[in-house]
Amino acid sequence: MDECLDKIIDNYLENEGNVLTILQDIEKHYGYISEDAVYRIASELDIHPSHFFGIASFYSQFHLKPRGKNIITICRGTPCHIKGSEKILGRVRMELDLLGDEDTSDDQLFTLEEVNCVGACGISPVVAINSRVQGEMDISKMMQEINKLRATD
Amino acid sequence: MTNSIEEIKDNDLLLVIGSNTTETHPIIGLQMKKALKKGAALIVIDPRRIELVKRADNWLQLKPGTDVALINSIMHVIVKENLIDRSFIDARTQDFDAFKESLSEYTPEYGEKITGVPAEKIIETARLYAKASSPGIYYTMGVTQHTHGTDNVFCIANLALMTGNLGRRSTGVNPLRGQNNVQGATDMGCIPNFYPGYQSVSIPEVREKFERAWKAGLSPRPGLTATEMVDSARRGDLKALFIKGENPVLSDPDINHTVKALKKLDFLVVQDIFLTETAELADVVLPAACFAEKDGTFTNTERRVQRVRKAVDPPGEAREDSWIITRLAGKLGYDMHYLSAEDVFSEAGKMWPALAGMNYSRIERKGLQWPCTTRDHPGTPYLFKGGFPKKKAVFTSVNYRPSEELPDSEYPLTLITGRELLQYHTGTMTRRVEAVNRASPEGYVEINPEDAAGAGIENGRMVRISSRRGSIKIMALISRRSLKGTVFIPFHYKEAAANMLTSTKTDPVAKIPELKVCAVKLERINNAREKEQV
Amino acid sequence: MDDKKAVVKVCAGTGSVSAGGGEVLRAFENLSRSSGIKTGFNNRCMTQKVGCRGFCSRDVLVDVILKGEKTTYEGIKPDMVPRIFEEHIIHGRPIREWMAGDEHKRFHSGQTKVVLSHCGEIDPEELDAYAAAGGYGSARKAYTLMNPEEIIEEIKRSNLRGRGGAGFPAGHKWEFARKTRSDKKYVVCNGNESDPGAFADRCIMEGDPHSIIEGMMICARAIGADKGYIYVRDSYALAVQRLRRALKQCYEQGLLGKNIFGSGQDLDIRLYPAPGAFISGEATALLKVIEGKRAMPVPRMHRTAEKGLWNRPTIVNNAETLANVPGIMSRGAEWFAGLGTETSGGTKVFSMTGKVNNTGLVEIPLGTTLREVIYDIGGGISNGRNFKAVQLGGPTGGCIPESFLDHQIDYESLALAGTIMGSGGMVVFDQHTCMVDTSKFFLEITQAESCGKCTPCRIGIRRMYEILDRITKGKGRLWDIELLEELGAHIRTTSLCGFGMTAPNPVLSTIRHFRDEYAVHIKDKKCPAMVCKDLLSFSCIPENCTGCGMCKMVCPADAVRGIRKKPHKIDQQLCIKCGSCFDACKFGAIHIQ
Amino acid sequence: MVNLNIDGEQISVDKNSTILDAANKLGITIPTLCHNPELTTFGGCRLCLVEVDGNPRPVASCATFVQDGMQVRSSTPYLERLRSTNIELLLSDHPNDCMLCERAGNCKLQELAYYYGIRENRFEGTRRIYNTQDNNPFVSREMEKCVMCGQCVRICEEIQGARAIDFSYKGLWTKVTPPFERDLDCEFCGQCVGVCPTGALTGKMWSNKGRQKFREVDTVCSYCGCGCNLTLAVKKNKIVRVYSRKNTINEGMLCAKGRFAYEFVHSPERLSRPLIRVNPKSNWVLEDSDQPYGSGKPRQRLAGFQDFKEVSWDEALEYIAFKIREIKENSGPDAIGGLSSARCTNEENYLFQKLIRAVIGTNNVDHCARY
Repeated sequence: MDECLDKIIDNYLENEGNVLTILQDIEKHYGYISEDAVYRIASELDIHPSHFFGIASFYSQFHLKPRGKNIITICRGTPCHIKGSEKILGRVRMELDLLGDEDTSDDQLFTLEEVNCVGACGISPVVAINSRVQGEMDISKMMQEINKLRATD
Repeated sequence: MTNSIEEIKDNDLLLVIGSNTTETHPIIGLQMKKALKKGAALIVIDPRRIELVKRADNWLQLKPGTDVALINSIMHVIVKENLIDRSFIDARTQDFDAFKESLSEYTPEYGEKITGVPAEKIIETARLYAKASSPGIYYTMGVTQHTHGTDNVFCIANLALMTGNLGRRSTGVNPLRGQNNVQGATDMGCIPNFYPGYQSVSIPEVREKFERAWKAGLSPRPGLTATEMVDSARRGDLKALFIKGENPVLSDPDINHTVKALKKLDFLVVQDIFLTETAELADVVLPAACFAEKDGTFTNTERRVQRVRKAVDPPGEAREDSWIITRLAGKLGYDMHYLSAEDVFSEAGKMWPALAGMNYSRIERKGLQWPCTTRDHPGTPYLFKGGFPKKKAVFTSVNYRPSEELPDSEYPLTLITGRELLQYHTGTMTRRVEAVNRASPEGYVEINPEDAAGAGIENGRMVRISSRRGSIKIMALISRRSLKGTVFIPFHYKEAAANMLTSTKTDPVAKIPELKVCAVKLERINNAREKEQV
Repeated sequence: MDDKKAVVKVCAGTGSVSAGGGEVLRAFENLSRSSGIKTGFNNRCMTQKVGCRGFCSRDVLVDVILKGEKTTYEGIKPDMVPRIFEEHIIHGRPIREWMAGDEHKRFHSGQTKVVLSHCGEIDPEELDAYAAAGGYGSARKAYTLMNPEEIIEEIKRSNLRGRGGAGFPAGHKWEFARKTRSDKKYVVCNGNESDPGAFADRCIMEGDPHSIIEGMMICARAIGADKGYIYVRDSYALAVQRLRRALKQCYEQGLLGKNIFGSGQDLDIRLYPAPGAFISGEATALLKVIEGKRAMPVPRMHRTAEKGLWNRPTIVNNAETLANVPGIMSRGAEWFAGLGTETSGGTKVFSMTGKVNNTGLVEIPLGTTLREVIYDIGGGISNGRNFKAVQLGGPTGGCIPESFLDHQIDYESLALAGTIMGSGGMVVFDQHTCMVDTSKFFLEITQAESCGKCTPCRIGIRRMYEILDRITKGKGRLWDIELLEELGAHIRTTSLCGFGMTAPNPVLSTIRHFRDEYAVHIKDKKCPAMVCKDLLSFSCIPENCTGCGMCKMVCPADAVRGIRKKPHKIDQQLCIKCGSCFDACKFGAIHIQ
Repeated sequence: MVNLNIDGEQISVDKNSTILDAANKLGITIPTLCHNPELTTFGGCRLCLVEVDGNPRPVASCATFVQDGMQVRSSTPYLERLRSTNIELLLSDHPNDCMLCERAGNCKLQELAYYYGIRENRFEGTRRIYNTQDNNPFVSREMEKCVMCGQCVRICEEIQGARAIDFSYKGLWTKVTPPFERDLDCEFCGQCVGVCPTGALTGKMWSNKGRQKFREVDTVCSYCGCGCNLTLAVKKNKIVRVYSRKNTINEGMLCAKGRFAYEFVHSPERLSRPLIRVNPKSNWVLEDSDQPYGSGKPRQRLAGFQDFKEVSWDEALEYIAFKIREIKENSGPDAIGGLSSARCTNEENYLFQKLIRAVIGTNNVDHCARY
């Protein structure tokens, strides 16, 4: 953990970094914006932590809570919407038993996310499973993928 | 202060010595931040990594009590690099050559050896200060509460004089007063050697003037300072003491000494708003009114006299101090009769020309800064514009003397005492505010991580700190704010009173106790909480 | 191109990579290597990765160039590679049935490739390839033969206008920055590409990164900047990777750094990969992000060209705008101006998606009509349905109905039609699209993406979304259309930045052109396009139902009741109106009302 | 200097002025929520819109520099409708809490709603609802009432330099928070409370002490030497809140002590009658006295009081006069000393040293200048 922080701080100092780059590094290393990491880096660099939170909470890309083992990202861009991404989304939420604004399944195996566009509109609807982009998705393909991931756990 | 608070923002360099300004004078701190925003340079001279250090261009982390050596070596560099203001020195000062001579041994390297501040930083500071066009020096008790406090102040004055950095807007030497009306209490003659307006009690003509006005015979002997009074009481010479709105038990050094002295008095009167630790030792306690319950004036650190107004009635039979004093004078057979607070104010103005131009209606909306000699005088935002009162300012050569009590093998650490942001002084007021107590509930000793590791102390643990005079139990706060080898304790907390430890050694001239340097040791103890867990 | 070699080009844009482009490329490489051992054929065959070719609906696209003759294959999967290799490359017999057909030709022949001319043709990862195509010649010319005023004059004459949306003339912008004195100036490439659905900038950054760098170099020369930033959303992983590589190559070749082309001028360009947020594309917000702050726009009391990044003169140009610059410098302002209309020169890249036959990137000269784009290049509406509307300019753009199809595409006429050029998103809707639902969809995005600073945008857009939401749920009130119009106009008038000023566009434009559709939703509680599911009901037509059970199987809510081989029933209480049964039924037995 | 015309009145102002500055100079009031001349321009509330001839859209007067020959209209039915709609939007995301709000009667939003006569709201919809309480001791933060004027964020960063709070999240859910929505943990200067135009930020100690019909008394802070000007709001002989006016030497800024630490004035522990010792001075040791301060107990029940009895003023003063005379006679005036107070007024200090010098006859008078 400490080594990780040192690396992030070094990267900041060497590469004209800023709060955003530090947050990107924290997200990369921890998988979410760890409060503890932010506070420690903030005190090390004398930058107030509020600066970090203001930016971290702005972007959907930064996660303020730890996430599941597998990340399912459903594209909600215009073309995907037209081609039925909402149906896939609803079905996955049901499958993972996500209620209200929950995004991570109780077994911490899956986190479901929405993204505005992954830029592969030609093959919509698009779903990224652990950052692997898969086009022309439908509900049955989606269920197969989820079951595959469950099996490998 | 030679200058006004409002001028701070136009400094192009701030030299802050022994002042944790953002915590102890937050609003002056804001003006400093304004100056920094406008591009001013900041030099901080402080053993602690105070908040201002974060914004400083140069931080000189000196060993406590080595100020003279540090400033002398800075001045050595200024002389050596010929950054002095020759025309100012010639026109407005005297004794420069002898003074210059006295600096010769204070090379930056010698300075480094004594203060622990790298020579380059000393040189850089000298250049920054001497080359600035409107630098301001700011200091508080970190400079004065030493056995060589007067020397420190002389050094600072020398520094400003040799560079001609006095007597201009946003340029000067500014001690920041720590209490709302220290300036006023001193102005009004609550000091043993001066009548109101710094008029010496030992000059016969002055004395006669006051005797005539007050219709009473006055003593020609300068009196005792507060610290001397306590010593005198302990010796048994001083028999009676009348303390008004002070809590020397907690604020004076070496509490055991103070308590013994006060107990030895035949008669102690304490007039206050709460039953303070000092009042508990009194023979008579008189209930006074607080600031919101009376009319009058306060004089702030920039010499601005401002109106205090009564907002609420005092509780029960508590009375304004002026009511109490005049009644007591009456009982003692002296007729002290005033119609109002302004009546008293105008009498003070008659006795001291610097105040003569003010009356309540002139300061109704905005206060005036003394000197204000006539009714149309606009007040004086900064001093020494036209010259010094004694025509020529004198350079005073001073030599470095170590503090009285240095750390040794038995007491290896240096204790610094001071204030924190939320609590105030002996806590008489702030510790009766619930919100403040929630935010700053207990005393602590700030320990450098290395020292803490050496003593096997974790953050939050109760420790015992002892000096030759006493010892206290206190919570450890491990922090890089403190220099290795020093610890810091705020003196607000009676249950962990820093002044149990401090020494009563004083400066020979100003009689200021050396509250910023004494030797202590640190031990870990098993605290009660821990025992319960076991 | 040496005609002795066979060259295989595999499309390597994001769309293609997700469709298996990487595997296809590897299959070619492996075959080439293994066959090389056997036949010594290796030298004649080289494989290249090339950038996006724009025709994304037919990925993976593969070009085989044999003896100077190019054959394009479409829809290639890795298992198809051996046959191509065997028959085409070794034996010189192209495989006809896999070749891209008329659609492919049509898609490309209607276009005028200027910005995209390199994309799909040269290897974006090699500086040499770019240089071989004339790259950095314009920059050399700008640094060695021209003075800044001449460059600005050239850009002004070319009528190049900002491709990021507002269409401010680039030359004028540069002139402001040129004329402002400062110790430091900046040039910033805006590669945020806020608009979900648009991917032109991404394709340029992936397919021709050097053209952007060269454009920035020329701009830096013109305004006197010595520092540049390429702001790109970090989710464009490939673009980030290619730009990083391109910058590294430039530094290695001395094209960036100190004393460029011996001119005495320095230029340092940094890549700034930032998380994507819609508002980051707004110039003042983008600059705040580079300064390390929240992406919140600030009032434009000064032009950014005069007081931008850290209060210094800063040119913020869109990636596409900058990529146009080298071409203008090499082929001349007159050529570029001649491509477009009187007021805007050059071409514009659109990302055409939605219900058209051919989706993908389309580069057309400004002044082309929408009909030409949608019907000639796009090949018309898919599944033989009817055109309903086209949305231009992304979530803050407007919808244009059929009556405007013959209008020219340029900044002025689009504004007249109630939309904006934006960053070139173009979504085509057919008759099965509900315009209320579409508006609601766009506002759902914009209400969440508002930075929250100004009142009308933060609260107003959310309120518009809520009104649309209740309309699509059958709870609309009679005065809601007027309320939307008033609120929309209010937000447009009073918002702080361009985002708020354009965010009501989808609603205002659809109300303008499809007012009846709103009215039907509100008064009759019906969705004519059968989209708003709260206004629909699904039922089973017993005469058609064979009781096959498909609907029962797919229903996620267990709302279908019935026993095998008997007509089924849909429980209206349980039905979540997902439409799965309708899709699954092969007998037309599901009725939607 | 630049000449322009606002609402038919000609004015000449510095070229770096905004239209709003010029209007203020003319005494024309343009409503704002986010404008603060001490802080950087924000341009968020969109209330200060004005019409400028030649501009197709109204412009924000706080963020538009004057230009020579500008013709400005600060109030037209069109502008007033835009302003009214913006207020209506703000109110659609604001709790209906004026009945209990500490700022009722002193709230800019309430005042604007009143001025524009907004009762029905056409835009009712989702409101931000926050359930978590901020448990810091000083500042009550009801962020549902926040209108996102950003003055608190700016003053915290630009004046106080603390950056304890920032905007977080986005869209309707944008909120001003401490990092990670923890409890506010800062210098508690309350500068944010001082600039908040609504009831979002108030002093925790203000609550339920009364919110209107204050008597305002201008005075000076009794803590450090800065001499900040305070305005005490007094109701029923109690200080109920403290603030500072803008045109003071401290420019309206205060610190935590000046702004929030006034409760001691009304502490039940205050001395209210003279006391005379009846028991001998005990073996008083500091460390073992664990009587905490601020226990809230009336003074009679505190330890320490049992050694004293309450007496009348006359009795106490007679006793003191008697003892002083006695000691003066036996040991001379220099056996008596007086310690005055840096807490007290100039007048009291003057009288005190006069008492010691002229009445008792010694120069043994000092105060705590040295601590």
